[in-house]
Amino acid sequence: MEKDIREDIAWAQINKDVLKSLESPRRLYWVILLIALAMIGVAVGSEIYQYTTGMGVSNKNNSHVWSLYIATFIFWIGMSHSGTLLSAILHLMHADWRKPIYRFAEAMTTFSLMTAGLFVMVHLGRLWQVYYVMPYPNERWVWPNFQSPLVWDMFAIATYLSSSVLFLYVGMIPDLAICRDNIHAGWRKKLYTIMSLGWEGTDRQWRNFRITYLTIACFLIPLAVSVHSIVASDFAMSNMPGWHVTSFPPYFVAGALYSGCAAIITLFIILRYVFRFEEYMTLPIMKKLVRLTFAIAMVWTYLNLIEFASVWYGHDQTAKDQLIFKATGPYAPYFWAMIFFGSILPLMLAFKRFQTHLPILFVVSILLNVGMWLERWMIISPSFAHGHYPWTWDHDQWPSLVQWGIVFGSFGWFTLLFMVFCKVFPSVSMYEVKEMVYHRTLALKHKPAVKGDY
Amino acid sequence: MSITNLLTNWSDFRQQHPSAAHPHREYKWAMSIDLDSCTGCNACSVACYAENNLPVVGKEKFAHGHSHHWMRIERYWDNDGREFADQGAQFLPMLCQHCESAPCETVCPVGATNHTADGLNSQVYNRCVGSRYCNANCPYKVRYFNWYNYPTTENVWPEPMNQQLNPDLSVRSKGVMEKCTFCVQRLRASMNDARTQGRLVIDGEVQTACQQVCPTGAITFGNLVDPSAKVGKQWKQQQVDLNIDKQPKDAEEKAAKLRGYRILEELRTYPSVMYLEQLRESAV
Amino acid sequence: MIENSFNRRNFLKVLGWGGATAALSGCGNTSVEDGKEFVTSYVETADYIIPSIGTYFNSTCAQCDAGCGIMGRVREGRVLKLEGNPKASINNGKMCGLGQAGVQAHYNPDRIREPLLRNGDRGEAITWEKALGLINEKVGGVNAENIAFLTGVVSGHDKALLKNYLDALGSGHHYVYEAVAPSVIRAANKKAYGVEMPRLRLDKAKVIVSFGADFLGAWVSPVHFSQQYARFRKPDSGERGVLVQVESKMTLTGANADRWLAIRPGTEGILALGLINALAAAGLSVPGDVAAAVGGYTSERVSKDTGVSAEHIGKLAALLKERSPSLIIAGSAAEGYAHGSQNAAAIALLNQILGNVGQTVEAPSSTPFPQMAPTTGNRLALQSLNDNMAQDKVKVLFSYGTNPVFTAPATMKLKENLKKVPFKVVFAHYMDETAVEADLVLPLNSAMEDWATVIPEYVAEGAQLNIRQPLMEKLYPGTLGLGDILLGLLKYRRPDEYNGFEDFYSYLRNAMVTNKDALGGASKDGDTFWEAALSHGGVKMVGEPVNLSGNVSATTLVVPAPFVEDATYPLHLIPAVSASMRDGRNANEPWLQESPDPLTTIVWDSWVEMHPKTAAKLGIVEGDIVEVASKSGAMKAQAYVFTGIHPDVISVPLGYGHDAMGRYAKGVGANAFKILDPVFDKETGELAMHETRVKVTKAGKRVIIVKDEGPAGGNQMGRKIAVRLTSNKVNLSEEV
Amino acid sequence: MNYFLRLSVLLVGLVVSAGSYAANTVQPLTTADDLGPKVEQPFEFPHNRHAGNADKGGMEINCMYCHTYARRSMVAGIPPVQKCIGCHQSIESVRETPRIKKLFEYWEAKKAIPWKKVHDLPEFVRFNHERHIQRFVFAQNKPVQEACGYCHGDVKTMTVARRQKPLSMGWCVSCHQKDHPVDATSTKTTHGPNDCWQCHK
Repeated sequence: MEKDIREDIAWAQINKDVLKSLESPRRLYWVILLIALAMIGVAVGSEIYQYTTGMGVSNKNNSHVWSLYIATFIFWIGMSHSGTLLSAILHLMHADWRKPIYRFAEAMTTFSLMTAGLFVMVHLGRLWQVYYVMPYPNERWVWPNFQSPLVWDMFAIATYLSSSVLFLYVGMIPDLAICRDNIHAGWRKKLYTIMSLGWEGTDRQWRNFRITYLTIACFLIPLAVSVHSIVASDFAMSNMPGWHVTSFPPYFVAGALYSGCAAIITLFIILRYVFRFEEYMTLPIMKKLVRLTFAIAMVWTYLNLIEFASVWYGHDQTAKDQLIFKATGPYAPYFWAMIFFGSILPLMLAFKRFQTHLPILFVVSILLNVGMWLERWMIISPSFAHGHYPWTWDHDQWPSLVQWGIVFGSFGWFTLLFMVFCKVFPSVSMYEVKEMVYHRTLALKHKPAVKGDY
Repeated sequence: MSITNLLTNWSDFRQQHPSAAHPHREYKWAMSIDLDSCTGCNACSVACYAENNLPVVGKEKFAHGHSHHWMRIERYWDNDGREFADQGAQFLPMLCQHCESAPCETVCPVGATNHTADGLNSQVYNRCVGSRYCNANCPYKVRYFNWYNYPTTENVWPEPMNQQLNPDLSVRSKGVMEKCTFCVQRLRASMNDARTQGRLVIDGEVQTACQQVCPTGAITFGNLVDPSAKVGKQWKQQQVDLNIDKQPKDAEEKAAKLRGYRILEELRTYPSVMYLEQLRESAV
Repeated sequence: MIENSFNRRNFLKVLGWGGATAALSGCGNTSVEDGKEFVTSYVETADYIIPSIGTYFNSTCAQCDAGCGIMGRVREGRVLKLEGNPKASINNGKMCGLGQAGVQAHYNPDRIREPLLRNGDRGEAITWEKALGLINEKVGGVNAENIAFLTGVVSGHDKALLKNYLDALGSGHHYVYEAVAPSVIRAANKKAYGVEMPRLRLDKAKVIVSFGADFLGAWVSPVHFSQQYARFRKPDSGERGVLVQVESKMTLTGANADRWLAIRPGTEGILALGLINALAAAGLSVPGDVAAAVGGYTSERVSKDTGVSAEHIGKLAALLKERSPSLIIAGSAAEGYAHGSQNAAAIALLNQILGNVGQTVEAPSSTPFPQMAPTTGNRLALQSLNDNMAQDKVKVLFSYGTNPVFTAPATMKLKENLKKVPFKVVFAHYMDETAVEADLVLPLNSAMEDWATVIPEYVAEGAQLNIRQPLMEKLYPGTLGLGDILLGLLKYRRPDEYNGFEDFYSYLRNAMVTNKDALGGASKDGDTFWEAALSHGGVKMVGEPVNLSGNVSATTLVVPAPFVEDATYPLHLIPAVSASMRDGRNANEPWLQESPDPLTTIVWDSWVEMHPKTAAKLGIVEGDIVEVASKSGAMKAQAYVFTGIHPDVISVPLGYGHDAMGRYAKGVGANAFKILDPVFDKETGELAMHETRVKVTKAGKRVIIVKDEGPAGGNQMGRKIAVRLTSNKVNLSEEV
Repeated sequence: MNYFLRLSVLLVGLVVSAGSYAANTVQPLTTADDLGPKVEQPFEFPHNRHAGNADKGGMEINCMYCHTYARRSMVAGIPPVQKCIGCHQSIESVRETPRIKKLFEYWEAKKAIPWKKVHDLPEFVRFNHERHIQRFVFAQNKPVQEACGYCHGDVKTMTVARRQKPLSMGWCVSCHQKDHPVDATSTKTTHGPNDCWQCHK
């Protein structure tokens, strides 16, 4: 039996362990940070080139107008969903095991959203006119087109980003106060002082805090579902064969949760190793996480099959052709890789021995996300390559290095944000871990515990 | 435009189903192309380059699919495994179909592509942000994106070639979508003239550039609302109704067939371009 | 229309009106700016000049020799677009892509801007006085016999002036050369009908059988024929005309045929005789000698020789018999062989038998001014010039309107022979292959800056004289028109006669107005006549109809048996004349390079067309770079595989492969003229363009062909996109 | 710190309410007069002297006497130098003033006067003078100076013309949304076209 969080761990110990992660980083940290910066440099360079020369350098073309940018945009948006899932849904369901891991999951949500937002911009042909998409009273007297799913996207992402930042921040306030109290000088002191908003831990503060946190959590759940549904409607609402599928919204949401969970596993393992969080990020938690991932993987697989089946048995011959093309044409290797990574590989997770084997999980979780990225790409590119109009088919299009560079750089950007976060803010929620330990102790004391009797 | 205005006139700002509330009163520009007359000679395409300031992108960019032929001639073979294409080719001039219910219009985030009162599918370059969603949603793929800055950095019109540019319409810079406009600059000029004279545009008064040059006169263009216009007579004679997506005549079994059809009509785009089927003699 | 030359010139001046120039930064700055831009106004103006409104001027197209009437849209002193002149009887307001690209010839950045005199490898800019003086000095220093003037098709006052100049020099040779011309057909027509180019009435025919005449694409007067074709397809009677195209490589016309018959190369004459035989068998009354002469051409034999199935021969004969009148046209595919004359004669005989002469083959009118009638060219002219140059008989050579260095086969060694000519003057728009060899390059006005009169070879109705007038002020002060140059040269030779004319314009106007009675302007005064002529783009003349005479003698007509196989060079090369590239003189106009070839949809390159069977045999797939080698040379190009070609044949388009000329033409594709074998038509001595035998080998590289068609090729993949119907299912007479 | 928190709530509320008020104001924000910068011209053309009211020393010349293309073309046009000379060669009284001397210098050199554009719309906007003049001056019988003044301001009181109106898109649209009588006598009204392609092509 793996070791779960100890009931007897002292609260001061928790503070100490977690705060330790905020101390001066080791050299490796800087190395990784530099690599991340270099990756960002590649992306920025590519973007500057693309911005000044024109979108053509990305090697998209008139029959293939979208490519990796949109695919990666969906990927990052999708990844952002698990944070909400872990924090908000599991919070409402009182699943205690989320407590040590939800903080970084939420941070991941926020940062992947920030990355996704960049892709919308990178994708635009006239980035400098992006403000046309926003509804604000202007001298032109023109509104954006509220019918367009892209405008919904804009609203959805903006709302989701602001809400998840708020959720992350509100949830951190008690911990920020702990940080404030444990640090005596310097910029950090000032930062924590301001950010903890005068938290003193009074009953009234706790009560307000609980209500606020609960409210935001309740607000976030439908929002998260709607965000990816809206992103799905970018496709489902269009008439492209391969996109025009009714089941896209749940399919996208499932895919989102799936890739998010896989990413949490990856980061879980990294943080546990780097910050020595074995005490908190325990294997039983991992086990639950893995089982959750497995379940979602199967849901995703099911929805995938539904999509294929509805296309196959539907009367839209064009869509069927498109599906056959995807599975047999030049995109076939990527399509089958997606099926393998997305549906076959996760079957491993059903086996107990893999559920806690961290090295394997680390690799598998990354591969799952590769599969999910491929899934997004397989939604975009084959549809363009083989759409309604045979004359303009283009089976040879391949993204240019500029596109790959920007996609590559986005991972650096995400890493950078995440690494900075881990060093500035506690990546494990101290007060919630304390609560968890406290509840467990209580539960042990009253052996035949009655639910809710705390 | 205030919010009150937006809310009270909401229906005006929405795309309506073509057969719904807003019939065309004065103008509905439409086209018909007789594929039996079209010889595939490309004159229309060159006319379009001349009239509409289309950039010549060169071999490399053409290879990458960055060409700008608003009017493109497609060539189909129908020889199903026979040794020779012994009934010739099928040429199809493909241009923006100016759909009454255009898939591109609903998806543009900034409303850069709209339906005008005279039934055109407009594209406003200066409003376009380049999301390219319209192209993604266009089943005919007749929208062309400015992948590069052709007038400046690509220098597509080196001095003095730039003097040929038509001042009646903009030269597009990078990052905007463009497409066939039914030569809107000509339409607007003649509509303004007619308006000044207190009448409507007479059939034949305005021609699109492609129609004007077509050596075999395969292209007919005009106002569908005008009962004297040839294009309207053709549509009527061919029993192609602008506002329905399945023409009843197609279901009828008749000895003498009508040639009129619209491409991918079943997608309910309600295109404004009717094609007349190509004919082949059966006696030889 | 135009009151005086001062106003006119003022109008033609390039002036930028605010808001009138094309907005290059069409999508840039979004705010109102005050006082940043200039708004320039005219100093003086005329009433008809309204800024932002285009004015139209009629002129004559110079892109090919068909002589279509064009209408230039002029705004703020710039010509913006060429449209067809609705009053022109040849094209009735219609245009082809080639013609429209004329505006790019005018604004071409690679035009030569001043006279250049050779100085080592460089051209040195000199003045016109110096250039003309130098020419006068050079022609004065040699015997008139040793002066050669090589031109393309010339007509009108240019031709008259040229003749006068040659006379003034004391004769001298005038070679009229056309790289791509139906010269054998002209000769055969002359025999069969008594005229070189009878009027073909496609619109009156109910069946057209075209033996490789690409009349919709590049043959004689395609825009005119296209209009007739439209009426042929959809006549008022509703009885749709049937087009059958017989050729070895599909042309644009072939692609529009109801039945495209792939024929073994060179056997067109056999098929024509076989059709006569079949018609006689079907009961058509055929003169006895003819019937006897064609008796051997049974449908089995013809089918075996030509590769056209007996079934199709039978059907075609039945159709020809049933539907009358018909029209049989012999085109470049029939004439391009050593027995081209016989092929053409056999085809003419078929016309004769079917009774089409006088029905669909009509008599043209003669022009009342034979000195201005067009001199059509052929390749024989270049051949004899070349021989003379080789024998050092040419001391001064003028070249105008042709590019022989580009269009001569390598076997002629024209470039080497040219070097033997001590003084070569080339009139050119661009530094093309011939201009590069010149000692003196004289830059020509573009067709949009020039005055000229043109009489096309093929006139649609009556006789006519088309006028080419400037549509805008010259872009470069250093260019001149041919007329002006000849006038300048004549002033040296015949000062008394020509010094009175300030420029070619005044000469032309004077010549026209003086002869206005013969030009249909008897009732008008000089100025009115001249202005009416300008605003119509030409004048109609009273021409005498030429009677069709002549006959094809069936008994003397011998059509040779089909080719024997050649083991080393197994394939026939068909150099294809495309509608936009023609002989390559317009290759530097980017619209033409970028408009896809109608059949292959290839842009910006040349290609080798072959049948899938041939390709399979040679192990070639689309995009393979192949080497096409004849006895006379080799070239490399990408392979394009499709079913519109006979398996014994490969085809390469002409006009590509310039190694000079300008940025859009240079280095694009390969030059198929170079590898043509020196085989000649036996009767006329013309180069037989289709006689070259080649072998094709893979050169090892494979490219992705740059073309418009996608990976689906011409397949509609089950969608209803371009639909085809059999014509008996449709009632055309009901259509609007 | 609680203080800060409360303050921020207040601030957010303020921004939201101000924003919604601004978005919902019935009067557009941009129709107020907006004086453009002074423009340096080759020499100062006194619009007030030519077009101004007689009691202020002007000659009340119709705008379209000089800007003659306005009623039949997209552009109003700057008159050719010929036109200035046409009158001024017989007005001896001002013949020696510095501006007229300059004018004659251009004329004698046959050079166009490099005027600067004062009402310079972005290049993708195509304002049609003809239709506006036809509608307001000829159909509705509005005084010319009033009709031109809708967009050009009170030019007759200026020397060198200077932009008075914002010429922003919203400003154009504000007028196009209004109902204007069809002609001078009719009670029927229509508004200006509101499709993008009327001005942007």
